[in-house]
Amino acid sequence: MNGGQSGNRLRLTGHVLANTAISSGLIRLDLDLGRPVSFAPGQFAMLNLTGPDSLVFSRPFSILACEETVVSFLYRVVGRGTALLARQEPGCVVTFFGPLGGSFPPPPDDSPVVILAGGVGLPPLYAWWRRYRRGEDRAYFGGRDGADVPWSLLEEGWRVSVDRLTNLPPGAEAWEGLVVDYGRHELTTSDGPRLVLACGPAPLLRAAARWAAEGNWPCLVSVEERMGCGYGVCNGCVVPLLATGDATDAVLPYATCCEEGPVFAAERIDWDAFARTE
Amino acid sequence: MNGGQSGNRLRLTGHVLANTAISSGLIRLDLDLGRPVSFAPGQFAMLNLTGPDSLVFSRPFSILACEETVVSFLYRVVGRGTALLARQEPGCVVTFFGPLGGSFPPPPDDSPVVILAGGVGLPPLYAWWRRYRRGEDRAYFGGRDGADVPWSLLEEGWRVSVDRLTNLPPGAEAWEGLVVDYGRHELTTSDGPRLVLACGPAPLLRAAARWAAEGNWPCLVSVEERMGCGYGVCNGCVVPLLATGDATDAVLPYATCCEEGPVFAAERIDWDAFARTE
Amino acid sequence: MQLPDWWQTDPCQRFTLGPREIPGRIWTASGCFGYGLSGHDISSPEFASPYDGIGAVVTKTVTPQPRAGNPMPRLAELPCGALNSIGLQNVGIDHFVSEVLPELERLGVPTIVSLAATRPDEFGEMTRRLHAVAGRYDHWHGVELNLSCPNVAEGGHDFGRSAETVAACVAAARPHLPDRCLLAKLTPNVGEIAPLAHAAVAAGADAIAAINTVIGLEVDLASGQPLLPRRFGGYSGPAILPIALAKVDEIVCEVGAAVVGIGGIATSEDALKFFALGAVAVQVGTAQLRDPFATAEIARELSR
Amino acid sequence: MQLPDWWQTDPCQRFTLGPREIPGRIWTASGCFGYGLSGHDISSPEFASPYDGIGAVVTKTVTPQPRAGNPMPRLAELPCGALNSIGLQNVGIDHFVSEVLPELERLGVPTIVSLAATRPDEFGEMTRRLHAVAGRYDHWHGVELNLSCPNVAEGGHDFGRSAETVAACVAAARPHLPDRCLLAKLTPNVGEIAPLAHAAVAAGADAIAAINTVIGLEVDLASGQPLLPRRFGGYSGPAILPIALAKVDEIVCEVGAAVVGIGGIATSEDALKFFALGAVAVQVGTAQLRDPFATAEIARELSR
Ligand SMILES: Cc1cc2nc3c(=O)[nH]c(=O)nc-3n(C[C@H](O)[C@H](O)[C@H](O)COP(=O)(O)OP(=O)(O)OC[C@H]3O[C@@H](n4cnc5c(N)ncnc54)[C@H](O)[C@@H]3O)c2cc1C
Ligand SMILES: Cc1cc2nc3c(=O)[nH]c(=O)nc-3n(C[C@H](O)[C@H](O)[C@H](O)COP(=O)(O)OP(=O)(O)OC[C@H]3O[C@@H](n4cnc5c(N)ncnc54)[C@H](O)[C@@H]3O)c2cc1C
Ligand SMILES: Cc1cc2nc3c(=O)[nH]c(=O)nc-3n(C[C@H](O)[C@H](O)[C@H](O)COP(=O)(O)O)c2cc1C
Ligand SMILES: Cc1cc2nc3c(=O)[nH]c(=O)nc-3n(C[C@H](O)[C@H](O)[C@H](O)COP(=O)(O)O)c2cc1C
Ligand code: FES
Ligand code: FES
Repeated sequence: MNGGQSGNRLRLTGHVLANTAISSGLIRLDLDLGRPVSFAPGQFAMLNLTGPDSLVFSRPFSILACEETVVSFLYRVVGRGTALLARQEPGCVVTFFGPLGGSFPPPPDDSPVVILAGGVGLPPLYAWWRRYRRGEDRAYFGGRDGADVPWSLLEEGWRVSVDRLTNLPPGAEAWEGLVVDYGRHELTTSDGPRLVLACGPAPLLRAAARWAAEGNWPCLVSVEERMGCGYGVCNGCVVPLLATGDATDAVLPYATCCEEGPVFAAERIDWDAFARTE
Repeated sequence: MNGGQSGNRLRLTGHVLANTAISSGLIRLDLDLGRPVSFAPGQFAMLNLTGPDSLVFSRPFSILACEETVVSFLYRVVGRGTALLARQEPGCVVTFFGPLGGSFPPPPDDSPVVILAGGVGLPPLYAWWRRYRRGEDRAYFGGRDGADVPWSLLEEGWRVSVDRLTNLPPGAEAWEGLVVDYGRHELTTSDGPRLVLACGPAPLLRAAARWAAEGNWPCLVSVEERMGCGYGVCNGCVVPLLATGDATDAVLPYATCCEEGPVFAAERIDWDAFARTE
Repeated sequence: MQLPDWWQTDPCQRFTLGPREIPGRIWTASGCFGYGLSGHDISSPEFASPYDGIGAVVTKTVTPQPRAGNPMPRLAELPCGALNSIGLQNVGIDHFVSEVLPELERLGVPTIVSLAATRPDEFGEMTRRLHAVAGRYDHWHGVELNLSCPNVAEGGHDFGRSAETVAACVAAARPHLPDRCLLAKLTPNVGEIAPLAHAAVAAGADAIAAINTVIGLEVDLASGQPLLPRRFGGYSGPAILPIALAKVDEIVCEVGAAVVGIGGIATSEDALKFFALGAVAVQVGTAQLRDPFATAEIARELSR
Repeated sequence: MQLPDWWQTDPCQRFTLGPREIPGRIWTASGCFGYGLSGHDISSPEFASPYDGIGAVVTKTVTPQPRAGNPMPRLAELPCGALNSIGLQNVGIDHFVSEVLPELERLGVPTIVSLAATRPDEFGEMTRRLHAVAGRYDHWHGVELNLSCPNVAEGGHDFGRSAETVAACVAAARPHLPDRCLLAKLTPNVGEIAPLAHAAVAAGADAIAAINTVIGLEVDLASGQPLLPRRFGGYSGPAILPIALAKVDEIVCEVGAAVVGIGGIATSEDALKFFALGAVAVQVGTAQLRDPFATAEIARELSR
């Protein structure tokens, strides 16, 4: 929907180069795909294991970076699939299918961008920041505490907030509170329009959407839904949209997260129907 | 049926001490059970893995030896379960349930014993030989070729036959042909009664039974059947018996391999009905 | 495991099922713990015996006459379950009443006797036989009518697929069980299980046991032929858990009957899913084959 | 894999099904490859496209009117399979005929159109619509009547459980498909599938597609509630393979109809098991979701 496909979707076999924790809760996976791959910030890939560990459904993960043949991800262990993934050692095979879905667009000429990333919502916005950041843009990251923050990724001007102001490494700075509140604390909606880009847990997205709406700012959010396929064929990942009056929308109020998303204009989403297990 | 339970059946958690090939096709597994276990030659245990590798049914393996808290097995990789087992490294957990089933009896006073063991049929008879062997008893082992034979286990007077007289280690001796033919070649049925004990693939058991019958020798065989439980509760492992005229037998011509077997008098088995995938 | 807040039951306490108190809610399933006699010489570091915490043992199904069962192979392991085609091998009701039941009593095994037959009156006759000796047996708590075995030619699974037959069998047994509970074990191999459950309850069953195995088939690739001699077998184990949960939910929601949940239980989490849907007890089958302490372990883990 | 001796078919060669030649025997299953349009920008080192070697794409089921489908969550992954409750979300026959079918033709996708409805005459009407434009579509090979979706309130799975309804739907569609093949996709959630298959064939179906998903339920342990909003869903994936094999065997043995086997196929071995039982073709569902090249890979591995 935003951005659109950047080139072909590829189904490749990757070999783990590194799969190591870069904070107390976040693991960085570097996969060598054997050939260069390009992506747009916000796109994701479906990953799976092979042999007896292979999962019935592949798992979606946003792309953090691509350097030559190596694609990187950042993830947290939350269930069976991510637990198995965390056990893969260098040399292990991980299947890769991507890049998939739409992306966060390049910055508009006329207004600064505010980035709000929470936890594993970092990859799309990290990639955007590295590629597009301008002087007037702002990037906020929210973590659980100082140990949870992947400081090594947040060097270039990121502002960090944490739920609990503990375990901060020496010299590191962080604001205590929610990431949206940090933004709200620093930026007033009366200073003119800003484009808000948000990715993270559903409460963060809702809060970002609400804040943007207050100032009448445009806001794009990247949402997460359970996925069966990742390439638009199962309709398992739909996001409820508000009717636009347009004929097709009226009967099909759902958009696929994997193909039409994962990036949506916040005002198009039916936040009431968007019930996620949070 | 023969021998009977030696003590209680125990469900224990074992830790792999060693799990290494001792011939081209045979792997020896040493499991530390954390407490001493005793067994009678011919008894077996049900083994299984834990966690995601755990198999729907545990797998039966004859006990090769028990020394203090360590129980040993000898196995060949034939399918999914044995392939997974072969991948367990020292320290891995393997569940043990045993000793189960009956056993080969101690030697009779009045006649010599002939042992016929084929491939992974070795453990029961290796254990018997170590425990009971007398001067007049004979033990024959049959392997595929010189590399397949677990020479280190066969030092004390075993005679070895191989299907193909290749890959023989220096100094090792073997007869070319089937193990029953080796016995037949050396021992004549006219020399008086002998007790034949056989364990191995079904064709070996059939041939042993036929040879013993020629000389009117008693013959005990240890048979293999697919098992669901190993402790007599599922009736999945039955061996077809010939009717004895006894009322119960007439209606239930099957005996459980796991509880009433695995050792049976050869003449009780209905060899025609005993159809195994060989 | 961390028990969820909604779970406040102690499954190892007595509970009432029809006219009877049953010692607990975690049972072994029919055909997966023999007649209940095979566990007494088995021990482990954690349990004195496999019977620890078990509310009842449902015996291997017993028929009016002894049955030899089906030819081998009778089992096929599959990636997420198993197929069996045992064919109700059993000693018959005479031998069961004269030899097995006294032994179960002597050993104090809480027992539910599973019965199968090809005509309703045979169920009446078998329960009458049990009733005649009931006074001697304190540990015999009831009968489960197996109206659902897929592995026998006559009767068996076609048999239990009509509501009339289910009702007739239950009605034949009920009068002989004045103070014992009566369960009807139903087949999942039907379009709707609720009408069968309704018929069973209307005819006097105290509870529905659901499910028996699902019809399945495995092919031996080398030969291209079915692996089991009778082609199909009964599918059990983890793979059927979601199917069993759906059937139990159907019965609870549409009939409101007491249900004993069976199918695919291998862990205490699996068992809890049945309780969440309203089951009053559960039975462990295939997992009990793999490990004689499977049921005992679930009972312990679910204890509050 | 090492192909067994009995397998001498090339599954990527044309074969005759009713009045039509179909490009091959390894198909994608309805609902698991969208409308068949989503694969053209996908590639891999081994395959130019996911369509390589695929005999036909069975489209997502299309209904007389567009359908929004069910609320989220619509999927639950299980240890050996998945539950889905998509609820036949689709664009409706009008949009399908005007927008999707021309695109499928332009891209040369061998297509079987899956249709569902709540009344037999609607099947007649939808096939009539297709027939009216048939001359333009060389790659449109036939229709699969989805008489078996468990995830819609009206029609759907109860609908396809009576032989009369199955016959009426097939009979309504047949006249409009003089030179296209007609499949009836049946539900496994019945006691016997053979009578339904018999009814379909007697009414003019060229083949039976079996099976659709099995009714299943998953419980969310924390809340103690079913995970899917409609409680149950359709169970698919490896766990249902033995069930599907049994149903296909029942149809082949008892009806002798041509069967397209579906259910749990993830590998070429799985597909071969259906062919061993006599299936003329197979469809890959859940595995195609996991990997867009799953079907292509099976077709390649089974090629002689
Ligand atoms: C577009 C997209 C991008 C994502 N990017 C990242 C990322 O960069 N880093 C990261 O750590 N996580 C990311 N996620 C979430 C990630 O997909 C889940 O954490 C993961 O699927 C959990 O799998 P599991 O087997 O460990 O969890 P389980 O809970 O065992 O999974 C059960 C099922 O639920 C699904 N599921 C569970 N949680 C989620 C979730 N939050 N979103 C979608 N499906 C879920 C699983 O895929 C699986 O099908 C992303 C999700 C989406 C949709
Ligand atoms: C009493 C007894 C003692 C045994 N002792 C030994 C031993 O000491 N060493 C050894 O290597 N093997 C022994 N076996 C055979 C061993 O149990 C099988 O090789 C093993 O079960 C194969 O498992 P799998 O998963 O690798 O094979 P798969 O073919 O994948 O197994 C599929 C199913 O078939 C069963 N099965 C396959 N082959 C056999 C077989 N030959 N016997 C019984 N069930 C089988 C498996 O248990 C499993 O349930 C013994 C069998 C029995 C009955
Ligand atoms: C080997 C075996 C034998 C069985 N025998 C019987 C039986 O005799 N009577 C019966 O009612 N059910 C029998 N069953 C079915 C089980 O009691 C149970 O209903 C079914 O296996 C599903 O539970 P599970 O998935 O926990 O095994 C048998 C199951 C197995 C695996
Ligand atoms: C996400 C999903 C959507 C499905 N949608 C349909 C459908 O629209 N029409 C239909 O006939 N079958 C549908 N099915 C059923 C499949 O076509 C197939 O019959 C079933 O999944 C069993 O095959 P499998 O185990 O290979 O998935 C769907 C299955 C899944 C998993
Ligand atoms: S995950 Fe299948 S359509 Fe989005
Ligand atoms: S394996 Fe269960 S009775 Fe022998």
